[in-house]
Parts: sequence; C-alpha cells; structure tokens
Amino acid sequence: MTFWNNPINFIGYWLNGVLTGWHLPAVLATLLIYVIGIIVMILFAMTLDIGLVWVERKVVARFQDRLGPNRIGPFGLIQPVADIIKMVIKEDITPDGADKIVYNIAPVLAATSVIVLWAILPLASTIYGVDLNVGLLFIVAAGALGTLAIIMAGWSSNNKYALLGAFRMVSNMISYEIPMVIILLIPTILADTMSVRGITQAQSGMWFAILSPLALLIFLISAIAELGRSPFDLNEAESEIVAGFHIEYTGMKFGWFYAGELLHAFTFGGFIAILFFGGYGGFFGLEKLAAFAWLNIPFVQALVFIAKAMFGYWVIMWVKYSVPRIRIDHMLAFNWKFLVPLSLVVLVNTALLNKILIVLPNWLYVLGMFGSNIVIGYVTVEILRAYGRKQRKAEQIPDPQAHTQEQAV
Amino acid sequence: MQNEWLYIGLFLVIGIIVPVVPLVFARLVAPRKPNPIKQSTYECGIETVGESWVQFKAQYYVFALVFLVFDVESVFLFPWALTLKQLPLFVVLEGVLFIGILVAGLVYAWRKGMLEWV
Amino acid sequence: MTAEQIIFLLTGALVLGAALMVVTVRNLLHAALWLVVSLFGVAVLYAILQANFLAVVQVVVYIGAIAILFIFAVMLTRREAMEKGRQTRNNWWIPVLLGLFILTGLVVLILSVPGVERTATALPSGLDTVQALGMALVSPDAYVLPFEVASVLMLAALVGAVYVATADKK
Amino acid sequence: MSIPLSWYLVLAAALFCVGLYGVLSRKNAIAILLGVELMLNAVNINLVAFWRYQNPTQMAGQAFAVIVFAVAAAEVAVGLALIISVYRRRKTIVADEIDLMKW
Repeated sequence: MTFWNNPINFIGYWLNGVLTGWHLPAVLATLLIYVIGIIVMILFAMTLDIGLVWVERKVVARFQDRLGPNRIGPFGLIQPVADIIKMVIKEDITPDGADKIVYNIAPVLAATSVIVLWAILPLASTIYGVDLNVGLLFIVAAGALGTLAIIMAGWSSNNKYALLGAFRMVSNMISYEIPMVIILLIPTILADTMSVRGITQAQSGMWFAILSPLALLIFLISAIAELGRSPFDLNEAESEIVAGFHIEYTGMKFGWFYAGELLHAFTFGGFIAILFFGGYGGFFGLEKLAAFAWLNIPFVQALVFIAKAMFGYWVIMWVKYSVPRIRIDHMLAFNWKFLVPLSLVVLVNTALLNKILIVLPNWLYVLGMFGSNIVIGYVTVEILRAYGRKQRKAEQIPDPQAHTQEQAV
Repeated sequence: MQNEWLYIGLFLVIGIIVPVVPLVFARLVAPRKPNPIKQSTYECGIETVGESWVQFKAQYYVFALVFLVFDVESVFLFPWALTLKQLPLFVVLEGVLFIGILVAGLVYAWRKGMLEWV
Repeated sequence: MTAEQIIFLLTGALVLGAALMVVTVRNLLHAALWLVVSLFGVAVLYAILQANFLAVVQVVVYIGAIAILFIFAVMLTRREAMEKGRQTRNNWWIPVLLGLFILTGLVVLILSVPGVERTATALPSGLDTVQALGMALVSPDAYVLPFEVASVLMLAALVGAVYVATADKK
Repeated sequence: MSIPLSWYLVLAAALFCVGLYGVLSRKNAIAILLGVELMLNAVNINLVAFWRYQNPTQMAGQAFAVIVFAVAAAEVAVGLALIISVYRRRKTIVADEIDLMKW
C-alpha cells in the first residue's frame, strides 16, 4: 500500500501511528481520524460549492449571451468569495411573527441534508466515506430531511408567499420522489446491490445508461424536480410568489439555501454518473490493459468522477436555462399520469428481462435490454401522439403539421 | 455498533456544525438594527392584509396521501430487488403482482379524478 | 460504561424527551416536529441494532412521508387547532396515572424475565441483513403472504382515503 | 453490543406509555394520531430488538416491523383523511365534539 494507490488508508495508518505514539487510547485515535477525514471531506465539498457559484453564473451568462462575472480576479474567479463576504456581513432580519427556533433551524437542516450525501459518495475506488449496504435508500432519506427543511422554512416565516412556495415545493418534491425511488430499483436489480460503490463496480464492463436509457431519462427528470430547478421552479416563481419559501431569509441564512441547492445539483450530477455512467470507473474494461493502468490511480479516478458529475450538473443547468416554467397542475399530472406509470413499466421490464436474458451471451443481453427500452420509449411516444391528436380533435385545434404547411404556403 | 453508522453519525453532527459556524460568525460581525418596518412581512412593499394563514387547496393534501401509499410500497420493493439474482422466476412474478396491486390503486385514484388539480 | 452504552442512553433520552414534547406541547405543528425528532431517534436505535434497512426506511417513511402528511393536516385544520387554549382534556390526570401504572407493570414484568440482561452476540459474518430480509419477504415458506397482503392493505387504505376525500368534494 | 436487552425493552415500554398518555389526554384528533404513531414505534423497537438478540439469521422480527410500517402508513392515510373530512363538514377536530354517532 502506497500513498498513490490508497491515499486515505495510507494517511489513516500514518495518523494512527502518530496519535497512538502520543499515548492516545486506540478508540479515541480512531474517532479522531474519522473526524479529521470527515472535516476534510466536507471542506472539499464546500470548496467545490464555492467554485460551483462561479461555474453556475458563468454558464448561465453564456447561455444568455452575456459575459458573467469578470471583474474580480482572473475571469471573475474571486467573485464567489466576495459574495460570501457580502452575505456574512449583511444584516440578519427575522420577520415579525416568525417562529424563531424553527426559522433558524430550517437553513441549517437544508444544508445538512445535502452535505450528508457526501458520506456515501465514492470519489474513487479507495477514496470514499463509507460503503453503506443501503446506500440508495440513504439518498432518499437525505432528501426527506430536505423536504422537511423547506416546509419548516415556509411555515415559520409567517409569510403568505413563503407558505405557498413551500407547499408547491413540497408537493413537487414528494410527487417526483416516487418515480425516483422506483428508478433507483433498476440499478439495484442490475447490480444486485444497494451499495453505491457496488453499483459503480458492477458497471466496469457496461454502463447502466446503455442497459436502461429510459431509466436514466426518468431519473434525470425527477432529479431536476427534486432540486426544484426550472422547469420545476414554480416553488420560487419570481413573478408570482417572489422567492417562495426563502423569501424572508437574509444574509447567510439565505446563503445556505442557495449553496445547498448548488451543491445538491452537483451531487445529483454525481449520482447520475454513479448510477448510470460507472462513476469513477466504467471504462468498458479498458483499465485492465497494461497501457491504461494509470486509470486505476485513485486521483485519476476522482478526476474522472468529478468530470462526469460536472457533465451531469451541466445538463441540469442546460435544462434550467433553456426551458420555461410549467404550471402546477401540469407538473403534477406529468408526474402521476406519465412518469409513475412509465417508471413502473420500465421496472417490470427490467426485472423480467434481466432474469430471462441473463443466460444469453453478453452482447445479446445488452442488445435485448437496450432494445426493450427503445420499444417502450417508441410505444410511449406513439400513445402520447394518439392522445394528443384526439385531444386536438376534441378541442377543434388544427393539427400543428397541417398548420405549418398552411403557413408555408 | 458498526463503524459505518458511527461514521454516518459523526458526518451528520459535523454536517450540522459546518453550516452553523458561518451563521454564528455572521451574528458576531453583521449589524443588527431592527425596526418595525424592516421586520414587517415582505409582500412587495404593499401593506400586509389579513393573517399569513391563507386557505390553500386541499388538493395538496390528496397528493400527499397518494404519495404516502406509493412511497411505502416502492420502498418495500428494495429487499425484493436484491433477491432476484438468486431466486427463480416466480419471485419476479411475486414482485410484479405487488406492483400490479399498486397500479390498481393508481388507476382507482385516476378514475376518481383525484389526480386532477381543479 | 462503554461508548455504545453512552450513545444508547443519549438517544433514548432524546426519543423519550421528544415524545414527551409531542404529547404535551400546545402548538400542534411543534408537536409534529417533535414527533420527527423522536422518530429520528428511533432510527438511530435501529442503526445501533444493525438493522440498516429499517433505519433508513424509518427516515424515508416516517420523516419523509408520514410526518409531512401530519404537517399538511395540521396546516389544513389550523384555525381550529390554534395554539391558544388547553390541548388536554379536563381529566388529564387519569391518563397520567394509567400510563405510570402500565409503565411500572411493564418494567417489573420485563425485569423479572430470566435472561433479559444478556447482550447481543455479533452478527454472523457474511450475513447481508437486507438481502436476508428480502429472502424472508419473498420465499413462499416465509412471509410472502404478509408481504402481498401488506400491498392489499395499502391499496385498501388508498381507496378508502381517496373515497373519503372525494365524498365531500361534491 | 454491550447493551442489555432490558434497556431496549424498558425504553420501548416508556415510549409506549408516553404515546398512551398522548392518546388518552389530548383533545385534538390529530394529536391523538401522533400518540398512536409513538405507540407503534415502541412496538417496532421491541420487534427489532428481539430480532437482534434472539437469532439474527431469522428475519421474523424485521419482516414483522416492515408490516408494522405498512400498517402505520395505512392508519395515517385513512385517519387523517377522515379527520380532514370531518373538519370540512363540522369545522372542528376536537374528538369530544365529534359525537353525532355517540348514542
């Protein structure tokens, strides 16, 4: 074991030696090493979070044909630091009639519910916090705490907009949690484990994105909805309810909601990478070749993971800045009448085919899984088109295709 | 006790402390000059009318109800999903039956018009 | 006293303290939030007992779903459930006496059972409790019937709740 | 693994009695349901503790706890739906005042 192939354990053993050398009891030394490891992990996440503020602002600027922050530091890189200083020294206002204790707990809980996800996030094969055998449900459990934080914020602010925003956000989050939980079953079935690390390793030969592209799509949609990002951002709809559940929050308390949302988006990008794109690995067996042995170095794996997570995050931003907000009835109908049935169909399909096709040779298995997803997707689109046609006929709206031909003439 | 839960517990505790630190720091350095106008409820500058407790649609509640049932059932599918590799095909069918009963509930709620917003 | 015992005692105090707040606090929304704290403590107990699946399910189902439903219900009926006024019946001391009586009886009963002071043995190595639970829930000679009946129960609950909710829509 | 079984059982008994007190003493129907939740959780602690201390390879305790989760969820769904329905008609959720079927 060297620093380069197992850095965490290497430093852990070294620290253990140092601490027991100071005549600390072994239990206390282990505990202290845990605490140091956790603090390093959280500080890494927080530093990344500060970077994400810059990335987010820069990317949205490019999407909207602007420059973005470019005054403070090279390319405006110091801008987030200035933002943080501003937030910390701003006056903290607690509105009249607010439920003070609940009001103050809510932003902390919102941030914690995101930070705690990093306990199970494997950055590389040897850099991870803990390999929980119920990892996937842990993600859902952390999301439950986030939901609670939002309802606490909305209720305690004593503000109509905050309450409305919280209700919209919570009904949004709980509705889209259903397709998400159902889709989380698909990597579980394919990898035969709920451990996040086990799922990553199960994809070293084949990404689950290829075995079940529909699951990836549904997971992406429900992840965006869980984050409350556009097009599901009606919880903070500026033009109607101003800012939603965090309307009364100022200074650093607002800062935690904002930072939590950004880190949450990145973390979900990371989970998309882990569940469907092989996380830190997934090189289709390339890393077994001697020429590509460097892919097994933990730091390279961590870079690969962060690159994949950034890509997922970028897709989430891309959707956010390109799609307009949808109405709440559309949002709920889309979930319950479309996503939930579709995800159940995908689940049954995966469970059955995975059992039946597993005896076949590998390429046929992959082809069968991929093909079945394509068939389901095609049938779904056909059903939607037929429904749309019927609906237009009922409401006497001319067919859009005929309409465009008319205009062309 | 397993070390993994100890780790998660410590992570949770430190995950609470980390957001609290800047808040405490802000409390020390930020100015505090409260006045009634500043602390009044923000409604885009207009005077607040009535209490903040507006009557909201009961439909929110109905969706929470449907959610509860689906959440519990889909969580129960996880142990089932972990056994598929070892056990024969009829175990898959047991799960499909379970999902079928779930779908029956969804169809009922749909037909009853509970999934409509208005 | 070992570290594990200290953690257990702290968690137990949290669970009981929060539970007492649930049954005494006047503001119903605070009662619901205290219930969340208490149930989270129970999840920690499951984690100490190495029931990993139940620990996370406790958080997902109780905090993520049941507590949310309670909070929604409190908000819908808040005008009545205002924090003003007493929340307990006039004869509140009868339940106190009854509770204390049952508690004493139970504790005496528990402590009189032989072998109740024993500690747990280590889990057999290589036992994945989640997978074993799955096996138990789907194998026909174990609990497949309760498992399917549970889904029928949920269906019945959904139909009943939806029916009650639609009945007064008209 | 240094905790005696009796600690769990006593804690569960205490939680059960606190829940019982809540059920019997509260006026508000929602608060009564909160007490019921506490009682169900006390039962679950017992079930899981027995699973762990008797024979961990026998999953009966955990399987039973899972069923209790389902029962708790069903109870909350129907119970709260009834309470809200009653509230809409009678504008009260004080359990003593909902006495139309008393006689």
